[in-house]
Amino acid sequence: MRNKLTEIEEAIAGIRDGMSIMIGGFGMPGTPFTLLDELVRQAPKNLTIIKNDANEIGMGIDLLLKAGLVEKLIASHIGLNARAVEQMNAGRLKVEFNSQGILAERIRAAGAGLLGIVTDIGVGTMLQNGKTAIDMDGVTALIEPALKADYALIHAVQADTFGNLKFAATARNFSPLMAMAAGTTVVEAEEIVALGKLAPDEIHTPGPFVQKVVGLRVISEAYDVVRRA
Amino acid sequence: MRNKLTEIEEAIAGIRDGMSIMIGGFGMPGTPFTLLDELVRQAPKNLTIIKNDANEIGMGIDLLLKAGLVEKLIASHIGLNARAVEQMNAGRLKVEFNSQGILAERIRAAGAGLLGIVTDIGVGTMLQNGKTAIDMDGVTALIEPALKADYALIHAVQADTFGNLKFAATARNFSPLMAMAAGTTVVEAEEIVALGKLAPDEIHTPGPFVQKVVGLRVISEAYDVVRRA
Amino acid sequence: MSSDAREMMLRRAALELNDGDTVNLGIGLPTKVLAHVGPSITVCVHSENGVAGMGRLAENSAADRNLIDAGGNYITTLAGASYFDSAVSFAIIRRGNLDLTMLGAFEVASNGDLANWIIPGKFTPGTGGAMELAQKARRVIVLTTHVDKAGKPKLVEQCTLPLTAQRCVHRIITDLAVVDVSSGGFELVELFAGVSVEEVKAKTGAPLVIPHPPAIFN
Amino acid sequence: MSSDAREMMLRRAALELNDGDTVNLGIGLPTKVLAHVGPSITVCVHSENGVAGMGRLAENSAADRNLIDAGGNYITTLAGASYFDSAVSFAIIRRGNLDLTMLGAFEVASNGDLANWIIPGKFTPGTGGAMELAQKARRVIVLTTHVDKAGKPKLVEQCTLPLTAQRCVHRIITDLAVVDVSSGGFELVELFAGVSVEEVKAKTGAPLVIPHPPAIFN
Repeated sequence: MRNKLTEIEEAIAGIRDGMSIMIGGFGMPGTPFTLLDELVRQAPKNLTIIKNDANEIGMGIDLLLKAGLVEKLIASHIGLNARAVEQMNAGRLKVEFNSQGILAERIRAAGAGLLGIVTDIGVGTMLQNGKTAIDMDGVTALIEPALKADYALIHAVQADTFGNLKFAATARNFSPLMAMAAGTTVVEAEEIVALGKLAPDEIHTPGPFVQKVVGLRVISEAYDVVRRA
Repeated sequence: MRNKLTEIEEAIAGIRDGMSIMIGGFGMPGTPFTLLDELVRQAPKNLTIIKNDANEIGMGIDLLLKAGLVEKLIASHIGLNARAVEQMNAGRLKVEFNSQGILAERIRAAGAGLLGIVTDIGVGTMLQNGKTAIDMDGVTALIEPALKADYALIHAVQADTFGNLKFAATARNFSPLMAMAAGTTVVEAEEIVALGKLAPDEIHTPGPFVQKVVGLRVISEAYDVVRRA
Repeated sequence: MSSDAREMMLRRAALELNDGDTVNLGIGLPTKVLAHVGPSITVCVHSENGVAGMGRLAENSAADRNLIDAGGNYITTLAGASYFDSAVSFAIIRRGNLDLTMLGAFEVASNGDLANWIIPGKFTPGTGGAMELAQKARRVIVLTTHVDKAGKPKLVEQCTLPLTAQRCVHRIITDLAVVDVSSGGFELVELFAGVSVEEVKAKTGAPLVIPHPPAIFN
Repeated sequence: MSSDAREMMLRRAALELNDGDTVNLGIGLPTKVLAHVGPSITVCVHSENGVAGMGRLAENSAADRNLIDAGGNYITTLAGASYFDSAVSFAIIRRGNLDLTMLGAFEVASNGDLANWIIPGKFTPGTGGAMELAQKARRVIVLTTHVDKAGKPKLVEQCTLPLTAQRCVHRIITDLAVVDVSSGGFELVELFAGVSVEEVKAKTGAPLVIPHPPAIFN
């Protein structure tokens, strides 16, 4: 089994200006804060970011927005990040809204080597605009194309050296889907374990989907429980 | 959480003549032999069976074929069951072949409340016949409709009373997909455990997909390793 | 809305939950319904970020950094809970396995159309999972004030805002009344104690059918 | 095919596996290649019924009733193995994450078309996963006898049988030679020791390009 352990600088170094990047996480859990810090440091520009939400000010992908690295955001909800809303309203950030589960399925479809899905979600709403509608047994349905990316940045609680992954609780969210859908999937893991330490029945993402594994030396404060007023 | 434990007679009693039934398993592992025995005993007719393969003579769904209960079989491969091939060639059994992974995705699509998937698998082959072809960014693609069923019969290694399920090794195969895709999902489990005994991170099929759980009193010889010459 | 009216809405909404139901309670008021459910009722609460079997909110001191609901609140789980990815989570929703969802609203039309995701040029948080919840849950109940902050009715003949989903709402629980969406339009089912039929009529932006004398909810 | 020729085919096929590759070895001859791979090579063997990281076949006495490959053989696993459902299994295939697959064939055409799933009216086992493996693995190698039991060439100008997938085959390893599918058609790459170019030409149902003197495989 290939050993995929990589230093963080090298794991991120392939990300070039204009690339598309999927970023795991729904709210805080599952957001790869350490990989994001390194991405901000290396600072490739005009990125297309695919993520469920825009995190909150000062956290997660807000750091990419603040650094002006993001040209387009494909998301389901950005209401908790005033900067994202402001950049969008000022025309400095393109935002494409997807219904959350359709975003998940479009990503999964790419990860499953499909070209798209057929769904009745969004029919009769603004989200139908620009989409191909077909008739499926008398029901109006939309063709939603698969959504892939050059890179996926993923946070896992455990990884082995081959890239078999486990996620913790609701930190799983979009991560297994994005790990399937990117050309290069980079994982930061809280714990790296030897081959054979993960029970094959309990692996959430099988190793063949993963290209690079980065061990986290410290779990920074960014990962802590957020204590709101 | 609803308690879904059900006696086997009652769990199967809702299956009527002409219904469609998904049956888990790929080869022997994951085949719900005990539920199938009860189905043969209750003997509803003109069934449409959806299963990866036709098992082998004397095993699994071959008992349904032998009893003459099956009108149509939707499968990916039946080469290991001479009776299935013979019934098909004699015109007594309709067989619809799907590519194995497309069969899985069509079932999953129904389970995910989608109307279909878009794929380039099968383009330029016999399996394209009768299917709607569309252009996806210059690639010819087929629309494969979601495949649902009235019932799914599933074998799990562990279930709790709410219907959270775990599968063992390659006995997982189509089971989690079928459990999502049927109107009524009936599970036979080798072990029934109390609520809270399954770690939430390690559940393969979440309880909301499952309607009825049957505890296996004995693991019959049908489940044993098959010793071939 | 007074805290009394809010309390009453939540108490009334809690009566909609049946023992054994699988439900999704939207961000905001719906999330707070759970605290008002009686001890004889256990529901499987689904949150679209990937959990079925949510319990009460977690105390800050006991919070698990990896365990939140879709609103970002740290939560606990009940015995029988499961975690899953976002595709499976929305499979549960779109497959029709939610007995009930409760959502907020900007506008509800008398044919059941719901608008709750965008006020163009003003507030654009994004759709989140609301479209799928509204379109696919077996039963959709809206919790909302009867009128907006400017006093404008939120129950209207036709939505003026972009839709979340068409013909999806079954029942509306407001700070004044319980109103059903029937084939004949809005139907007054219950009045909150101290509220008159005339007040509800005046604050509803579409005809209100009253087939039976409304029950009074205390 | 003699057992010597069969052995030679398997030994030659084993050289196609690179350390660290993720591969799927089809039912029949391909499955047997693994036993001929050198000790310095570790590959991640995927089986479409839901495992990555297969090891050797299991002894009957040590077989796990829940652990088989797609051909129904009881198997073992290596450290680093994972189990998954059929949708994920074929996601790995269709996503292009297999470095290599080896398959059997009824016919291979000089443009790379493959027919290996149905002989109409005679043998109809079904497609299984062959279409997806053939269409989506990064590299497709066919293992087959050069001619069928009646002596008819299996490497042909155009397939007469229904296709498994179009233009998918990269290399064919037979009991006589190694033949690549190039833009100019079949290209003779290697000869098995004791086989002449003339014999291969005579047994191939399409023109055979020989750009360089073929290497001899012992």
